[in-house]
Amino acid sequence: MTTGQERVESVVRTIAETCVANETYFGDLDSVVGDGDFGYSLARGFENVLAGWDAYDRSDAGTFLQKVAVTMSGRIGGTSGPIWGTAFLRAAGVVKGKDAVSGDDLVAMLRAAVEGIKARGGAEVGEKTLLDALVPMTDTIEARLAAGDDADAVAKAAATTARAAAEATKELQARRGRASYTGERSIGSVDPGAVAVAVLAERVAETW
Amino acid sequence: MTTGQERVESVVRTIAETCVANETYFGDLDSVVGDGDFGYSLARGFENVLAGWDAYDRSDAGTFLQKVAVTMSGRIGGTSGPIWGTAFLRAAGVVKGKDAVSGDDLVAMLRAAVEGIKARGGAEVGEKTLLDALVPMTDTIEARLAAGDDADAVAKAAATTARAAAEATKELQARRGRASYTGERSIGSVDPGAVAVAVLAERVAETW
Amino acid sequence: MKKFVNDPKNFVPEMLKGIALANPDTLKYVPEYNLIMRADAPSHDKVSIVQGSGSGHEPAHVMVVGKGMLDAACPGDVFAAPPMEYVLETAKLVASDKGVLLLVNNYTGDKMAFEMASELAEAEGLDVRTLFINDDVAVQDSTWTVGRRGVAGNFFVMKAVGAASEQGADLDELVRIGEKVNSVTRTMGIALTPCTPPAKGSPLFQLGDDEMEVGVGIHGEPGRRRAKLVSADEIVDELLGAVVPDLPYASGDDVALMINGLGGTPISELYLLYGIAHEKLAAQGVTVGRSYVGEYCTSLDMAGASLTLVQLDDEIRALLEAPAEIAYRVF
Amino acid sequence: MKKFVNDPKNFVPEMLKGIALANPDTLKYVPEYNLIMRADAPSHDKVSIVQGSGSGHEPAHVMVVGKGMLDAACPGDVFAAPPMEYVLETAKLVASDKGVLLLVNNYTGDKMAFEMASELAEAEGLDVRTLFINDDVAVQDSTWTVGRRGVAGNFFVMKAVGAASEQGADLDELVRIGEKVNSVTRTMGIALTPCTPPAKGSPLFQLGDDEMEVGVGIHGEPGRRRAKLVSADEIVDELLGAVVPDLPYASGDDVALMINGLGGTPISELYLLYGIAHEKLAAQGVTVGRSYVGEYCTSLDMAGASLTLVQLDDEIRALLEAPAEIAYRVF
Ligand SMILES: Nc1ncnc2c1ncn2[C@@H]1O[C@H](COP(=O)(O)OP(=O)(O)O)[C@@H](O)[C@H]1O
Ligand SMILES: Nc1ncnc2c1ncn2[C@@H]1O[C@H](COP(=O)(O)OP(=O)(O)O)[C@@H](O)[C@H]1O
Ligand SMILES: [Mg+2]
Ligand SMILES: [Mg+2]
Ligand SMILES: [Mg+2]
Ligand SMILES: [Mg+2]
Repeated sequence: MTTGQERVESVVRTIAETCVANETYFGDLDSVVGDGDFGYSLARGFENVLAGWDAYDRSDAGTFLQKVAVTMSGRIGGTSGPIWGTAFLRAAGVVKGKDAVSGDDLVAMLRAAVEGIKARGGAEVGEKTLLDALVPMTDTIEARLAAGDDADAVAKAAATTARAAAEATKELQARRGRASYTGERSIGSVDPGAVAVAVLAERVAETW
Repeated sequence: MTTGQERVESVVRTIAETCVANETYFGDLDSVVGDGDFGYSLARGFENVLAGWDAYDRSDAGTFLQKVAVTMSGRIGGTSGPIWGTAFLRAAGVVKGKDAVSGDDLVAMLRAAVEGIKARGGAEVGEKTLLDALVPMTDTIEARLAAGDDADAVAKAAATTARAAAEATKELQARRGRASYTGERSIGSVDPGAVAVAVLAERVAETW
Repeated sequence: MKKFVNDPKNFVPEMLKGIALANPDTLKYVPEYNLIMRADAPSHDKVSIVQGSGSGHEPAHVMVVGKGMLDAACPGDVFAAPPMEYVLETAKLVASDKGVLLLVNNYTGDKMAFEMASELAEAEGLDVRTLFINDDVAVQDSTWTVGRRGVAGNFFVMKAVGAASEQGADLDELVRIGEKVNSVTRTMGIALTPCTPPAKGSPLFQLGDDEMEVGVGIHGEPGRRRAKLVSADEIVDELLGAVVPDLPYASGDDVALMINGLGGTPISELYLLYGIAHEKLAAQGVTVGRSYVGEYCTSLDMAGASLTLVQLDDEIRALLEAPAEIAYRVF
Repeated sequence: MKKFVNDPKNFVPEMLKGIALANPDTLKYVPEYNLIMRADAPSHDKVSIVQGSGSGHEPAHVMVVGKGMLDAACPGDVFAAPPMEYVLETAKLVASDKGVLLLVNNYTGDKMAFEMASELAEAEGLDVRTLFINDDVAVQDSTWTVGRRGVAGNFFVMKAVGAASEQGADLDELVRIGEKVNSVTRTMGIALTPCTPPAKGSPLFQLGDDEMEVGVGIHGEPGRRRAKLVSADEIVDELLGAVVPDLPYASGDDVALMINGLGGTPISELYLLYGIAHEKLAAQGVTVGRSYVGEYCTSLDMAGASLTLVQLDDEIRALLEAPAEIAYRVF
């Protein structure tokens, strides 16, 4: 499975548009044990990305993703600006200079994003953050690619795993981010970041 | 019709207890176009009267009423402190030195109270204040006494007139007091002071 | 009712005790007459200044007692004018050889209490003058009504006469200054929510989720009209539209602009309103020479704001700029 | 939503514009980076002090920029840490030869933004130090969590380092002072109502008519527990019961006591709480040497209050008493 730069761009556009469309939903999720601004931060961030889109240097996939990253972490605040910005920046590094992305590249990008998020925020899997959807989803993608599935099937499997993993965050106690202040009271509600990963994965799978 | 000082005291006690009991009701009436404290002011005022009761100099009806007046106007604020205090003070003057109150005395006391209220607050009949119940009620008392009715019948007639007059304040536009700020919007609701006069007259008639 | 309160009947005394405990060197609380006074009052080389009113408008007036502003404040219960006796005793406690100036917001109850008290004070030999403040343009003045209300503009009168008295002005001069400031000051307010008096325990009036009360009084009295809630821009237009033509304030004028919070509105929103009003005035050629943003005269926990303009001249400006040391401070 | 607002997305910039218009001689608003700075910054004979955080906590921190406190504040959107780039540009704009001190409330987003920005600032040759404030006792500190939050106690750190920097202290000295003040400062808050972020348009959480949130965060984060609303006396017991034993503050201590309003609570109620707390501390042998009552660090329009204690010594007391000239003023 190899996709061209256009596909990379269209996936990013899907992510951006989906975040803008889900501003209220994501914000409501963050109201439960957080401060309610997760939807606002992502929506304003990706609105900036969409606004800057035409001017971005897109000489290759990596350069394009780097511009997205700089917009997110430079202009967006909260926890999500640095976390999502770092994720895009690290992913960009993997495909710097490439204008096509192989299946191996995709997995490497996601692993690099995960490492970046961990380094930036100090979280590990199991601490009730977006990592709890992102890491299992990446595992699934790697496994299905190894099994020789086609791109469409991989995307659908990724979405299924991400959704199940996001739902499973309900059982976790938050140990990072604002939700952690509530201690045991964080158990029983899903993590907004993990749900966002699931929603984005589903939307990407639908529009593949 | 002549009553003794004990009856004067028992009427004042009825007034005081009724105002304390109606704190919430009178306050709610004052919320409609006023500031909601009419019930609170009267209740605190008459609570003070009841608390001071045993210590009041009651050598005659006039002296007793004067003590009530001083408690009201000295210790109670808002519009009601000065207005009710002045009313009691002027009424007291009429029976200064007397320990019995004739029908003529009663009418003179009420007329003196009305003049005191007018002097203190500058209001006339028809401007949507307690005067709009007090003046017609006094007229009725005077007429029924002249017609030779007994005390009980006079009290009942006074209550009926006061109630009808209080209800009729609904049609008036307030020109005095806080309610006047609302201009035409004051039309449609009763004046709290006038209703208080009606409630008190009814209670006095019941307990005669 | 969502309030920090013990027995609602003790709301005012407990608040006053807190003010005194927070300012042990400068303020004194006299429980018998429910008053807050400067610890060093009376000072016989200055006129003493007293303001009374109902409570529930804090920081007005109990928190603006101090050097450069009031010598004493005698509050009544929440939204109720102080009893006449308290006014009288307050005037007597701070009576200075140079006299006493009583400041009163123009309401029926306050007017009666202060008139009765000052008559009695004069009878007792005090040199007393009374000055009524009536800056609220929401209410039409006429011989048929009780006249305009005193609202947040009272701050400017207190500040000006407070500064002048500190500088040694006599009673006549203070009356002149106070009347002058009052005559160039205009205010109008808007409520977004009702307020809840502690002793009542429930909101004083009802306001729909999408409604505002235009021209509201600081005791929750209804204003000019009820209207649909609109944007901050349109609200400022409404307030300026009522205030500016009233004096009128004209192109070339130098003004003080106050955006006063009514109690429940955060200061962020007040600054937002301030910025809009400042620019709209500038567009009309009116220059804001001095700005006031925050809470000056509130209505308990009411969400809302009022806008005040004061026409400045050199005299008023200097008095407003003079220092003051009051309980309501930040650091 | 009952707010004075135009487009909620412009809430923060419109507020910042208002602050600058109200303080034309002393403050500058830089829209590109959403920041408020002293008009005369940087001053090369003092360390520049910057604090950032989400908006919605006003007067913190944009209204406490001025002589004796901050040189600049770089706020993010409502309740969102500022973007890293804004922090970096703010540090660069006020960079002084004596260095820059960055003050940060300890939250995940703020921590990341300030760490990234200070790394980059150092790479660009700036002398930068970062100090985290974490006074909120409601949150337990442990290696498993992100640590305690910075809340209203940040005022004391800002005030102390602001005064010291004005007196010429160098960067090391400021870090020492800031850490010392932070280490003797403890806060806990209680919410009576939720707050409503302008862009969300509805309350951030639900609270029953008879409920309060004990240990609430200034972003509306749930606290230690939800409880039935009780009297002001019992609430003060609850707050002191959490704060006093935490340091602990002991008999013989001289403290600063702050009752901070969370935005929707009128100052009358804050003074009532103050009086109760002052007396209860006195009964424990703890003397209140300095008092603070008002709004210092809010949570939009939330009704509620926090109580902060600071252990005073001669050094801290002198720094707290030093003058300051900030936008958040009364006259
Ligand atoms: N330390 C962390 N590392 C990675 N992700 C985190 C961390 N803390 C929080 N998150 C994620 O960020 C989401 C909240 O984002 P946002 O609302 O922008 O943060 P906040 O408002 O708390 O600053 C959470 O749902 C979680 O998935
Ligand atoms: N000028 C006046 N003269 C006589 N009675 C008045 C006058 N103004 C108001 N009142 C009466 O007082 C009542 C309100 O009393 P109160 O609530 O104590 O006054 P406020 O709160 O407006 O000071 C009104 O219902 C009216 O009957
Ligand atoms: Mg959030
Ligand atoms: Mg009333
Ligand atoms: Mg009243
Ligand atoms: Mg946030």
